[in-house]
Amino acid sequence: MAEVHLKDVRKSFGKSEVVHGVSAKITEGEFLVIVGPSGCGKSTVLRMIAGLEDITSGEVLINNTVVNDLEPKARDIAMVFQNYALYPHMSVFANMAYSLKVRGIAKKETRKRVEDAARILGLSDMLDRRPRQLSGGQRQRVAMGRAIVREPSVFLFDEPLSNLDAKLRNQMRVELKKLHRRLGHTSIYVTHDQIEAMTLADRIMVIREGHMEQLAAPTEIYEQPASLFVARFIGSPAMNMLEAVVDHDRLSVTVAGRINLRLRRPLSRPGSFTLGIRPEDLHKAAEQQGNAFQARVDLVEPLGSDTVIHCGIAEMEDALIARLPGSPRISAGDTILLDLDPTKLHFFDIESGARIRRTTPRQD
Amino acid sequence: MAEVHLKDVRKSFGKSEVVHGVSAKITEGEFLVIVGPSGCGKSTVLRMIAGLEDITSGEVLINNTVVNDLEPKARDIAMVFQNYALYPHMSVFANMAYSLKVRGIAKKETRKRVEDAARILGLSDMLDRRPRQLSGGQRQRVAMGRAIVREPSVFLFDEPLSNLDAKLRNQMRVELKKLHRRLGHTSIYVTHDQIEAMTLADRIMVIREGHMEQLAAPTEIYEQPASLFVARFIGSPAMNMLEAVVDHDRLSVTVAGRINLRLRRPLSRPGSFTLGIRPEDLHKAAEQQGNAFQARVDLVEPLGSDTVIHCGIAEMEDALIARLPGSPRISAGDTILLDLDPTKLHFFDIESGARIRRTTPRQD
Amino acid sequence: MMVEKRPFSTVIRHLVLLSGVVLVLFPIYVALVASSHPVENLLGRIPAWFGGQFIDNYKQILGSGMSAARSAPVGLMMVNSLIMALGIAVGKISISLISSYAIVYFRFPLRPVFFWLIFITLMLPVEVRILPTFQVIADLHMLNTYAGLILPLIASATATFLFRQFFMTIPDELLEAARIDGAGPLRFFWDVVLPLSRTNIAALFVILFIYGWNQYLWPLLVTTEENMYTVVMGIQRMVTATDWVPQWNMIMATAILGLLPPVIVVLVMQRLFVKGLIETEK
Amino acid sequence: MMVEKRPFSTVIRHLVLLSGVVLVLFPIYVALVASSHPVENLLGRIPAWFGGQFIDNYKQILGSGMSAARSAPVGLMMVNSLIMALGIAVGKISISLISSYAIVYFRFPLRPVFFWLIFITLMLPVEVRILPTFQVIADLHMLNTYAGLILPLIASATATFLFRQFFMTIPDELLEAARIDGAGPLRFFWDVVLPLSRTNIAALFVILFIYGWNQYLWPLLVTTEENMYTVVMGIQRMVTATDWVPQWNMIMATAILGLLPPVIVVLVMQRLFVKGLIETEK
Repeated sequence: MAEVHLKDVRKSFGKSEVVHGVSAKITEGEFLVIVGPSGCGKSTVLRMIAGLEDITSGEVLINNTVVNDLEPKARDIAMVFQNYALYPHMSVFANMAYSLKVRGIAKKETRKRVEDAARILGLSDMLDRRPRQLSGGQRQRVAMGRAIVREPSVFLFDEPLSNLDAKLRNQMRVELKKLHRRLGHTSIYVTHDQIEAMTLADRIMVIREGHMEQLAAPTEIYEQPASLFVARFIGSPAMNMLEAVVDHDRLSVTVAGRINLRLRRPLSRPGSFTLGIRPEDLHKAAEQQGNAFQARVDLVEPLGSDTVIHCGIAEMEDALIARLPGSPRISAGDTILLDLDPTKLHFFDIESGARIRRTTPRQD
Repeated sequence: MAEVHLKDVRKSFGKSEVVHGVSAKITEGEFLVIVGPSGCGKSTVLRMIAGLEDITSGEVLINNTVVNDLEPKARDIAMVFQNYALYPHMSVFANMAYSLKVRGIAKKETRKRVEDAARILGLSDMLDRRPRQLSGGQRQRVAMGRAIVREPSVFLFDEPLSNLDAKLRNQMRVELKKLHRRLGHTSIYVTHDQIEAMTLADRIMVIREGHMEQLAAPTEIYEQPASLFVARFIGSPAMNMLEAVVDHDRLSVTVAGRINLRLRRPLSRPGSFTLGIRPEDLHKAAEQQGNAFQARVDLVEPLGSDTVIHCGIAEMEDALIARLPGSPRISAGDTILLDLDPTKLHFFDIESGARIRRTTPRQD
Repeated sequence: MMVEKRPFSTVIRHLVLLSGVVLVLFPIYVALVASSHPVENLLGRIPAWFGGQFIDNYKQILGSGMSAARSAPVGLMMVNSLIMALGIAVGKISISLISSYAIVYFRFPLRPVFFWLIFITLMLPVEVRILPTFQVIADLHMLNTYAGLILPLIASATATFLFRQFFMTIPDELLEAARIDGAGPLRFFWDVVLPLSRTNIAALFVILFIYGWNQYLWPLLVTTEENMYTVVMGIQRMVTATDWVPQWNMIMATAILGLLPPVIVVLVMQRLFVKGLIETEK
Repeated sequence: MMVEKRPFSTVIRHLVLLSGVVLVLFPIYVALVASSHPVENLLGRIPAWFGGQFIDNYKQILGSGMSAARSAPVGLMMVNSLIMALGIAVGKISISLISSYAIVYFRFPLRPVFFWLIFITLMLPVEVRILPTFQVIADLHMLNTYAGLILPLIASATATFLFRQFFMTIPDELLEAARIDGAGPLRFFWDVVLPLSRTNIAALFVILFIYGWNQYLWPLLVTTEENMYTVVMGIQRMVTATDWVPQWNMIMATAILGLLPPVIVVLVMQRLFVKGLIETEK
């Protein structure tokens, strides 16, 4: 186990910089998830830590040692790839044992380590098979096993679940989480899937176009997104965004020019903002009271457990998405009353996208 | 628009039968989704309707005409493929116009139809591009457009969204639903994704190993699954399954040998059953009362909007998954009280997997 | 890519590669030099630098041939070679396109048998086929004709096999989409398969043109009149003309001329050709 | 697959294909028949059925050669051909494996230049290279040696190009995984690239063996002693021996013998070979 320290790490390809200075300290045993849309530079950060890409400037430290100039094999890391990168001509055993063989570790010791890892991962029965005889989930486990037998200080994961189908992805995610709980390795995990990020991470690093937008625990990322981008990226269906004008009393809000709300705690400044509200924070109201407002139902998506309602407000189509529990009797064309909790509103600066705080910090 | 009628349709490859008699009547304008795990024969059913596979026995009728022996082009259908199957060397316009060109329709008419379809799909600006210059979602739209310009009686979809990433899939799903609302074509849609099935379908046909397990509206499928298989396949996280013994009074239930519940309405017969309960039908209870029981928290997956809790009961690990709203303060290792609503329980025969009715039908 | 950091091994790699290049380019340089000298300069060793008869040598060889070996003008030989190479390339591509389409897209009994028969012909040494074929051509009075030169060389399976391999990579759904769109087998071939094969056809054209251009054995058998000789035959005859000291300047000039058309074809088709061969870039 | 239902077109397709098969197999039949007759039977036309001298003819040609043409025994020729073909196949594969690995996996300045130079050599007609190469071999006193036969034919770029194409399909992640596992360039080549290339190497071996076996021009130049002659040369000499009526029975027997080793190689390597060529099944 080890600490990983990134100090203003940057990467340029030719003249274009793709990672604009990422700094973070990953503590021993922590599970850090780096998340962002494709092409945001998240994999590049991981590959710089692994030593598969040169670091243009800044430093990467593993266990307080600068590893910038070390070969991957000397960094005491293991990596799990998106396409598993198993050696197709080797058996499962040989795949898992390969790094030990290269390092010249005794056969007996190798066998013991591989068998231990196989037992943990439920692969004991398939050590003689070839990768192509395995299902996607099993290949994923072999890739994990190959990492485990090395007993590295740091585990790196590059979108390891994205080649699996939805059901298997859910299952492997749970397995990964249990494995981490059991082995307690320092782990850095790259994904574009916000659900993986939310469920696996001790802390999440959100990256957008090579910039770090937020680094915080999942609940904080979800409940207090630092920017418009984070707010929209984390959560599905995505957070609703509306324009809002806050009065000089910093408590009265006019949303989309027609809905009037009243906050309980004043905003830090008045003016025009982007207002965010998550779909599950909209509720069906029985009668016109409090903050309730009328919405036209454009589309109903029943999920069984919940129902997603796409609503229009006045002339605006697709203005809001609400997620209501169960299967309420609503169909397209209906007009319903929606209510919201003013403490669940998020305000963002229109230009910078930065979150606007309430006056009483840490309680908004 | 047309009616499609399947009469005991079967398919064998050599001696092995892969579709064991599917019968259904798809009414004009209906959106039928055929869902099942991969390899269950759902695509084969679709391909028999399209004429891409011979029908071994049974009949397919489109608009009351038996089409068993008609070539695909004579069946008045259009099909959207999983990998889009766009002609890579043709422009978007040429792709959409190709079927009209083959049919010898006048250039002016062709241009009008293609441009209309492009407008509906937001493709007007990219008619001159090649498929490889388009994103996945745009290719999907071109494939849709190619189907629309033919003005067919029936639209067939073969997993059209499964090559897209999660965000785009959600977005295209909504677009597809809106398009169907707007054009009102009879549509048959094959997918392995239960969310697509739930949200798009007027009715869902669940297929398992070539057998039709259930054909019903989404809400009915979710709330009254006809079998263990349907119950587990639809819904995510999947329905929890436990063993349950029902007393001779047909009201007292012992679950997993230690939890005692009392039903409000008696079951049709006593005995041992598989009991199903959906994760969202488990609630956190404040105190020991009613049906509440103790559970050990093995793993917590925060999703932001909800939290998925993997629970153990006594010595059973991973016995139950509960989905609780919001971010309750629960961590692995805690012991919590879970409560459930006895009207939300599902009973299945242990051997056949068939649903067991309550004595008062249609209200269980 | 593997990024190596040791400068020493880099130097060695460069030396190895450079010597490889020299080995390849040196013969061309020698041929160019030799073709610019009068024949007397070439009796002992080959001079190191160009002589003054460059234009004269080429003019003579193109216009009137090497009189000493009683050969035809190389200009005429080049026309013959060109007709033969074009005929072989175009003919082979046409036949193999059609037959591989039949093999891949039509289902008929014994299809695997036909596939294997075609495959086996790939393996037959030319020598085995060449004598009976000669008999047939002679019986049909096609000796000393372009048809006789070209036709027997068209019937080979290599190109069929390559097209089959390419057709296998065209997704099934494309055919299914075309069937639903109402296109029959011929239309699908013409509207979809042929345009998609464009780069493959170009690549194969280049290779087959060069193959045809470099044919030696068959033209030797089937032509007896000097005005049907090809360039490659011409070179061989000049070299092996036993009753005379070889005129190395003329031979080398002919070799350079024989090299030109393939190089021109490669340069002209380069863009398409490379596309057809290199589809994945690492 | 396109399922056609019209029986008429099926009949036509079968006829076309059958005639193709006959065209391919007929020459072999003719050769077999001719090789079983005494030479007198072959002066006019080729008989339709086998004669009685099958074993005698083969025994004579293998053991003592065709005396009339003063040729060496075909048995010796076959040994020469075998050594040459094996040498060329093994040599070409080794060299091109190594050089394509360098091109794909090492990053050095001018890498594209080297790639293009190798590519251009693909295009050079053999005739241009052959004379200067002959000079070099003669200067090194390698005429009439196996090394002289084999070495110059090894240096070609086709196989390099094919291996390069294959290496491009090996996913980058495999190299990256190996680097993290601690394997250097040589280890990666030996442990991963080489085993993965197994079927490709087998396919190429078959093709290059046949290529080497069928060589004609170069052996003709570089060998002057009869005991270094190859089978293909032998056939040519028998056919073109001008001072004698061609002994077609012996020639045909030699042709059949010359056909055997390639066929054996194909049959032995078949499983691997086909795997290497056909990777996608439709």
